[in-house]
Amino acid sequence: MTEWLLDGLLVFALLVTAGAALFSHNLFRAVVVFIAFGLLMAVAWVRLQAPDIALAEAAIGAGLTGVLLLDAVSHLGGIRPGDRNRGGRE
Amino acid sequence: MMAGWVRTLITTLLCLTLSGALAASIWAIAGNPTPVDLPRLLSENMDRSGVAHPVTAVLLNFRSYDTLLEIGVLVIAGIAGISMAKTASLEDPELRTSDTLLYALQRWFVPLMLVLAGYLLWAGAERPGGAFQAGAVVAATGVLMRLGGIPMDFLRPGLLLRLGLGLGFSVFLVVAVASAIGGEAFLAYPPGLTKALIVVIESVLTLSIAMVLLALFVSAPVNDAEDPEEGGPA
Amino acid sequence: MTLWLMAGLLFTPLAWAVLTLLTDFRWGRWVTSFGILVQVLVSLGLWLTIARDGGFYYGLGGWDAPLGIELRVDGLAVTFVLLTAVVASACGWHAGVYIDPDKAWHRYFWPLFWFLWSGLNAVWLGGDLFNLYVGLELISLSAVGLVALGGKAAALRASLRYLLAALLGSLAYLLGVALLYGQFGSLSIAGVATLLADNPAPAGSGLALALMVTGLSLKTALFPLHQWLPPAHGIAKSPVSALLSALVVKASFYIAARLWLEFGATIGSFAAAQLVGLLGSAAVVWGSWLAFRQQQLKQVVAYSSVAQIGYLFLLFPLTYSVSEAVSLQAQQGITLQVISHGLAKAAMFLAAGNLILSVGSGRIEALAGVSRFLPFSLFSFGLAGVSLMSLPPTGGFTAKWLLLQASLGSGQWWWVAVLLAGGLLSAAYVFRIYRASFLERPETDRFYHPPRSLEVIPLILALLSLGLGLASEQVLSVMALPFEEAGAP
Amino acid sequence: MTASLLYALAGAVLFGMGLYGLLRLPHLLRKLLAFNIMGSGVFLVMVGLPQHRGGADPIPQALVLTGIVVAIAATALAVVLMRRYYHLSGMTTLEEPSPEQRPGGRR
Repeated sequence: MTEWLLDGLLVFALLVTAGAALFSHNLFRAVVVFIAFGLLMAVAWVRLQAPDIALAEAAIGAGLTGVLLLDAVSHLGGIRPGDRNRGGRE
Repeated sequence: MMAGWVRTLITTLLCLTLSGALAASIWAIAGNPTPVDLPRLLSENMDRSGVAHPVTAVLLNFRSYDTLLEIGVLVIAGIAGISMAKTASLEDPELRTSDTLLYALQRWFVPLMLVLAGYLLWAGAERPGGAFQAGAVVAATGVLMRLGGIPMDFLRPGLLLRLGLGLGFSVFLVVAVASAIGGEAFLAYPPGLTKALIVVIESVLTLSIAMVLLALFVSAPVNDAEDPEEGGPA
Repeated sequence: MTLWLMAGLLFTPLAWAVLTLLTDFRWGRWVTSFGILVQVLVSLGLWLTIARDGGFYYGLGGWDAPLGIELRVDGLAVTFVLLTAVVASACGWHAGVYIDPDKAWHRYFWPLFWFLWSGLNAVWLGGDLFNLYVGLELISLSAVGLVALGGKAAALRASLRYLLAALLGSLAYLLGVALLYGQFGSLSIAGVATLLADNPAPAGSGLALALMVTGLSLKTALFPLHQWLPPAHGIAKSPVSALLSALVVKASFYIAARLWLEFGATIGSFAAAQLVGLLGSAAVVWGSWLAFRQQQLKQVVAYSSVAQIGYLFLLFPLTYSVSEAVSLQAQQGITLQVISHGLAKAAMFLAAGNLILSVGSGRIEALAGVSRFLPFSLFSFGLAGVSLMSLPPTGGFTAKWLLLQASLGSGQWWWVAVLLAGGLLSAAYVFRIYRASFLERPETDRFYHPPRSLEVIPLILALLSLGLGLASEQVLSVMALPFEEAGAP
Repeated sequence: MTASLLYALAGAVLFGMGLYGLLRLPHLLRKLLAFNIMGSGVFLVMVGLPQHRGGADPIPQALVLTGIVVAIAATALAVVLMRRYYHLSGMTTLEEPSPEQRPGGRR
């Protein structure tokens, strides 16, 4: 039962973070949430008995992609995070 | 031209329908057994694969052609990335931080992460881990070093960088062709040498993967190199 | 022997990609011309082998189908391999003269070119669903890199659009692969087809096929998913445009066609087949009309690709629940259409590049008077146009003739209207360019004259496309039974 | 119903969400996030669906590893292109600066 609870919560958190990464008004926050999404994915892979993918997701998906995107946000969206609202929905 | 909200509505409906249909299909498929039991076939052939970890066996033996092409994709991204980089040097002094915390972190982290990468690479044959994970960790170390301002002269888009980009790929290719000279098919490792060859390939792949990812990270700042459009003002 | 031919096809492009990565543009040109020679010989050799012995399956790494990756080497695959060798060597040769060797970033042209070539070969020969995905990504990313190489803002916008469209298409395809693997537990196309023939169409796989075909149509730029194509093909350098229009879009179509012919009979439906055919017809009409309306020469050629791609999708309705003979006719017609459009469109883009180089502008009006001083390039452009208009004796004509017969034979006469309208509309846009170039200008020769080799290459391609109509018997006979099992080893 | 199937169904939802984002969000970085979310959805279906029946299946796991590397390559390339595009045009969306240049071109 607790396992089901854990899986249910994890899936719920995945969907919420994915939604937040897409629709949050602040682009910087969106990327941070996306990194959190990547880490949650890594946990999901552990639950799916795929430790290889979990390692890769943590290192590549959350780590490198995150750094790459954060770096891009600071250049594309003005240097200071938060002072640019154009990144959200129209 | 449709109004914005109409298009949003249509797209929303489309995505909802697709997700629903997808979920229904997954549900329907999940009810039937598969006619082919590939995992069993895999475990029957594991002892001929040279490694003990099934995922590594699939990646570097049974489906090694996928991996070869996949490294090609990575190298392409690296090439396209450095083709847009500052031509003189990929070093960007602006990016260096004089953050003492970062500096302290890095003194501890860099060796630690390199050790971790080495472990991942070595573990790949028996346990979860392998070239991709190790390469990503090495690349992350490089990103950290770069943010900390350690000069990385080898990242100029010179011959050395290009050699590094191509190295893992070339070794893989050479093994593929060499195995054909001795054996009966491409990418068919000669028996007895399988494990050694896989380890060699994984090691150079780690290096190349790290190099490509790092080059892509570092080359993101752009140069002013541009061509006039065909027929446009020169 | 066959082993080495296969090696030549799969591994020399990859090896040459690495070699040219280490050289600059001028050295890369020499290395490339040697590589082109090897590729042409190997492709020709494999084609002759298949013509003599028939097709076979080739398990890479010594592992056979469900576990390993199997390549499918049949008449159709080697025909496309040969087409790739012809078109890509022409484009490579042209690019070696056309592209400015002094720009530092052009050294990256050759590795991308070779990676593109290896991706194409991997797709023609691929028999494994996931391996085809990797091959597609290899093609897409190198094509995007080629479009973006040294480009300005507009080129980057076009390449970003292209990249996003291509990635979306690949993901849809991959999702279909995931569903099929979940359903059958196998990734080999032939294996899944056998399993499908035994089982009645199981629930859930219809969506898989729909996702895969939709994703691949997006990558092939089927109307109304074509909007990424004209900017990307129009703004790339001419040899790159030629590669993209002649070969790259065909790769995703080839996979879609293979999937349809293997799985369509069991999990397809009449409505789906008609829908795809309808979209293809819309592409023919709408693409030709837009081509007629463009102001830029290369945009005309790019929109003409949208129209010509539309014909290919007539394969779907013309092979669904029809007699064996009609289906074969349709397959042969489509194959000829792929080949003749590949040759003609490459010739057209290369000739357009020469014309733009000479008049110094990409606009159609700027062509006025060019006919007196650059007859060669204009002639190649026109010859290729004749094939697009499908006048006899070109390959385009034979292709449409076969399609016409297949439409009538299957009772789906409504496609005949599309075939006729498409020919007339393409005549309209080709003649529009001719008219512009025959307008007299009082001045004397004010044009830059490109090197002769630049003018010869499109002429050769255009002549080949013309000659294809005369040699179509031979070409089709090698494919004996296209898309069919050509005898397992 | 097993946990694997739950993750596969979540993958279906993620695919739909990502598709919406890729089609409708104007900012290029958002499109890239959406692409990555879509990719994660596909990978979850790829591993979750076959594992619903027989426990851990190393083959889709290996495929997903390959897929992740391809996705990071595409993402990194897209970031480089975007930054250069921004550098040259100051834009972060794909909108055309002058729509009248594309007669009849539906967007």
